[in-house]
Amino acid sequence: PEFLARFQRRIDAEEKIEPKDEMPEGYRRTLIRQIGQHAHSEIVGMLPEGNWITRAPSLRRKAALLAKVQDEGGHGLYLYSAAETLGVSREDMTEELLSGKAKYSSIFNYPTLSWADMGTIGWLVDGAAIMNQIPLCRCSFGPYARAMIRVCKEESFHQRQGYEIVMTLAQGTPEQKAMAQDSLNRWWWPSLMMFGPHDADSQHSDQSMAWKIKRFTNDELRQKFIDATVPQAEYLGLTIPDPDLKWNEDKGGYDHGPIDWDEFWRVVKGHGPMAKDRIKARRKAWDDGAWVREAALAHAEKRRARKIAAE
Amino acid sequence: PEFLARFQRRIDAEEKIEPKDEMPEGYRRTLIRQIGQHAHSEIVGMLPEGNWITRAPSLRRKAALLAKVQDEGGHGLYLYSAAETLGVSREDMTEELLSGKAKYSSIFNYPTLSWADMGTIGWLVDGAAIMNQIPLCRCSFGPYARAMIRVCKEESFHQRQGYEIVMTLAQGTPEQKAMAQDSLNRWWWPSLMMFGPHDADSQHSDQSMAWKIKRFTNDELRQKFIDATVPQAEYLGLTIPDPDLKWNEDKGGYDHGPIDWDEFWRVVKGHGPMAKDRIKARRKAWDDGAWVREAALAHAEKRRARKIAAE
Amino acid sequence: MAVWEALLELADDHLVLGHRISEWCGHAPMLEEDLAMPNMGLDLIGTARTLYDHAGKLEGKGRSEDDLAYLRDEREYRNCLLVERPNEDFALTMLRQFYFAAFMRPYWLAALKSTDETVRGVAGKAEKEMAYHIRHAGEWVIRLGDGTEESAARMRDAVEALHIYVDELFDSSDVAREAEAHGILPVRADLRDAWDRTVAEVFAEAFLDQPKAAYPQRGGREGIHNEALGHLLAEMQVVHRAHPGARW
Amino acid sequence: MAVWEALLELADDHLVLGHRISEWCGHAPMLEEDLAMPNMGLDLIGTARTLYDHAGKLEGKGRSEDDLAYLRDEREYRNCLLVERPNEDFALTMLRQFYFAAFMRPYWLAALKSTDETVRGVAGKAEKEMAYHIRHAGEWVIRLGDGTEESAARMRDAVEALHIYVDELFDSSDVAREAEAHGILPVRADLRDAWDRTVAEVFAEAFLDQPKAAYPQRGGREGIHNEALGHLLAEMQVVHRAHPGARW
Repeated sequence: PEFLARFQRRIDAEEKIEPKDEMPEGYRRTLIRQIGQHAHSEIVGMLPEGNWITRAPSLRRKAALLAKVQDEGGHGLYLYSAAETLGVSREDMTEELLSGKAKYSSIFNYPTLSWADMGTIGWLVDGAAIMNQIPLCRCSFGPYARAMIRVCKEESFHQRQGYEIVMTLAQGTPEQKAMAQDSLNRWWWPSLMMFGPHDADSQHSDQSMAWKIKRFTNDELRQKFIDATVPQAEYLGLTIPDPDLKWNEDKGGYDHGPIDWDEFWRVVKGHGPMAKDRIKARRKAWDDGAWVREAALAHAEKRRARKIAAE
Repeated sequence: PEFLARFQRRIDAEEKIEPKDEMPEGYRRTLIRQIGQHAHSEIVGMLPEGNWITRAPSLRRKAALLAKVQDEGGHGLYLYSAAETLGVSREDMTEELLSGKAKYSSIFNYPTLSWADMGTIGWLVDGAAIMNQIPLCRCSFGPYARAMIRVCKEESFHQRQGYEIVMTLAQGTPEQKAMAQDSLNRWWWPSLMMFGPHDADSQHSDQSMAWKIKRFTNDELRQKFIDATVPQAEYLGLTIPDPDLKWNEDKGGYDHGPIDWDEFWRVVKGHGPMAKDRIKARRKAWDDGAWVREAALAHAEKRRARKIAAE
Repeated sequence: MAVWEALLELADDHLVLGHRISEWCGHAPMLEEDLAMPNMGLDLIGTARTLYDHAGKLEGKGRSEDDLAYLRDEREYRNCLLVERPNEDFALTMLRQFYFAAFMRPYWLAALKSTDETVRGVAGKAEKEMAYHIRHAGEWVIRLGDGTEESAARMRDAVEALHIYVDELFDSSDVAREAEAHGILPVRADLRDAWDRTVAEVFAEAFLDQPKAAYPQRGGREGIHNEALGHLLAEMQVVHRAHPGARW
Repeated sequence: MAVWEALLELADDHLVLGHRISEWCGHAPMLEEDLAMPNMGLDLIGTARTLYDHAGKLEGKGRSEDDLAYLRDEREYRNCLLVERPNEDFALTMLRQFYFAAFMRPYWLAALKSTDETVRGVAGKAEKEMAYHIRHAGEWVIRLGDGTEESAARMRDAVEALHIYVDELFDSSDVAREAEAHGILPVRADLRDAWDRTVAEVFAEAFLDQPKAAYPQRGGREGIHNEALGHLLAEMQVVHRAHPGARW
């Protein structure tokens, strides 16, 4: 309790907690869970976009998409490293992902069904992610905060790139514009769900707020996202698929229609349309690659042995 | 020698030899080799055409191609059965194919590179096969002769169907006609090579002729094929890719330019462009299917055991 | 009248499954299956052709069977999710076939009384074909389920993988409901008992359990597919689309 | 002047290999390779873009990089056979990359003296990239060749599978010869020694033998490919072709 109070004072003073510092077990566990989920999301997130690399309709877009998916892998790598500073191995985290024990962002369990989705994911999904992540750049845990600064910078580049893809489609042929609208229709609600349940129904939140792991509530962030995104859609001439959406002068923000929480919970519980396919794909990559990882270890071992023998 | 003379008299009298009849070891070996090769050719021959089933440009053609490839599998089945009457198992023959010990028609080691190849293969490759096979319907070995009657009937249906595909292309858009011409350019010489080396360079032939396993020489059959095919190409408005091709009034047939025997032997020796891919594909099908075959055996065994227990 | 669209759903089911099974051609575990797979594929593609042709005529815009098959993209395809699932292995392929045929057999039997003559014609032929698919694929479900340890495990994996796609078979979209109201097509929900019985019989012999899907997957009828369909169509349509207007 | 066609051959090599390696994206054996593969893919696609653009300009018919990449079919593609070989496994993928880079590195070094400014520009960037590919893929060849029994067997299989496609790298087509005569592109045959040395060094550490192909496979430069390329292009071109004239 003494220690907890001291820890809280450091947090309140906006001091960064570093891996070697003492920390409450709950703080450590919360961070391991959250950073791990975040890392897994980056890794699984490579799949829906990876699905279109081989079909990208221009070489410029193909290169940009490849680079984007590579960035996501890179984010996964920093985040696993940040989690490792808390004493959990990448191998263990991977096993948790593949066994279905660890979660990742549900949004990646929706399928990418057209090229327009490569734009919409950048625009909405990365946009929502940034809303969630910018406050994390000031997270109390140092390695996570530093990783997030780099991640956010790249994500906002992705977000602009995604918006530009959608803009090109919206200004393109009627088929392209329809493709963009269809994609917005499919991704809008899942994007809103990325901010989690309404504050009233959210667990974890209070303690995370006190520990400054989290700095805004789900509903606050969702509202920011909607307010930022609606004018962008208008500019593109696309329609947000929410008949109840309207400007609320009093609160200076948009009111939105009801979110389908049944769908939310279904997808969060691992029953999204692509959930099994995602894990199967990662599991296959991992299993098929076992011999490669073993060979790399065996070779490193041989090299070490030869070096010692030569000394 | 007494027996050999008697056997030859039966052959000369056009009697059919049946599986239970005594026969010279060389006769049996020759037939096993030839029927086996023929069966393997049907099986491997499913691959180059199978390559276009998923891309056939109309549903009617897709269905016809699927049916054709199925027929080839069926031919493989009759022929393996005919060979089995000579005391060799399908399993053993399959192993010989997959180990590279047994040969199959080299023509299937060329790649199918456009839809037009589905026409050309029917027209030329099946056409050449029929030339080779019609005499086999009168082969001295009964089961082989009977299998060939059925095979030839279906092959000539395939040949007409192939010709009709080429005709549709030749009468189609300029791109389609170019596709047909390109395909003819690629398959013409390999089709001529299907008849084997010039008579002067051919092994096996004399004894096979005496045993009435073979009834015409390679060059005779090749000539028949050319004479039948050239007018068909002319009718289609396609050009046979042989500048030396011309009508020879004296012999009442076409003279053709020199065949590239280096290429012939290279391909016969297993170095055709798709040779490794073909065997790899068959080997993969076989290996991946091992658990299925084992399960079928295990289940049959369980069923038998339960039946006995119930009696 | 949206009946033509209901026929399109049916046609897409048959074409996509026929395409999937034809992918095995030349790669089956034994020669007998190298014959049986195209055989089933031919049945399905044949039915698809008649249905597309009829749908095109009812639509009345002059679209041919090939226009409907080759010139619609992934979001326009209306097949149920079950039929687009990738082949994976022989166990999953046979179970998928069995599930589909176990639905289509009673469907076509009921459709023998359709008010639409073409549908009756298709039904007469297709119900016999589906009876054969049930037999052929069902026997494999039994053999593999009651075969070796490996084959039983693979069958169980296949059941686990596919059971979430079953319920969609019994859903009727708005256009299907309209066709059902006119007595043109059978009511899908009515076929559940027959399906359950067929599956229960085979599963009993195969030592398999038929799980109830807590969260069934749906969406095919609205063109919300899994990612696999786009790749299937890319391949299927490539030659046709590269030569607009050509005859084949 | 057929120089633009010689650039097309080079561009096709880079695009096809870049496409192949990008197929691994999200499916690599470890996260580091999930980063390294797109990295190499980006190098290759970047080079392909500059070469297509330049080729299109030299051709002078207004064809853009995308016209050249997306609107030619299998028979029009001029890449060598090596780069189109399917990924199969990680061993084959790395060996293919190593073989190609071991050729392209000295190629670009020689091209630093090209009489064509754009080619010199590409060469300056690409030779460094290829040095990295040699290092990265070469190290994997060593690790796998001198790793476990399984990995060594797979490396040997990869060598057996790919060695017949090596000689084509050193062939110059007629159009390439023309570009070589003008000092625009390096003479391919001259690079054999450098390639042999690079490969010999790595193979010595990997305990692998470099076999001489008795019957090398050729044909890519005349558009006579293996069957795998058509499937690659079907997928690559599907969206672009479905929307003729659209901007992306």
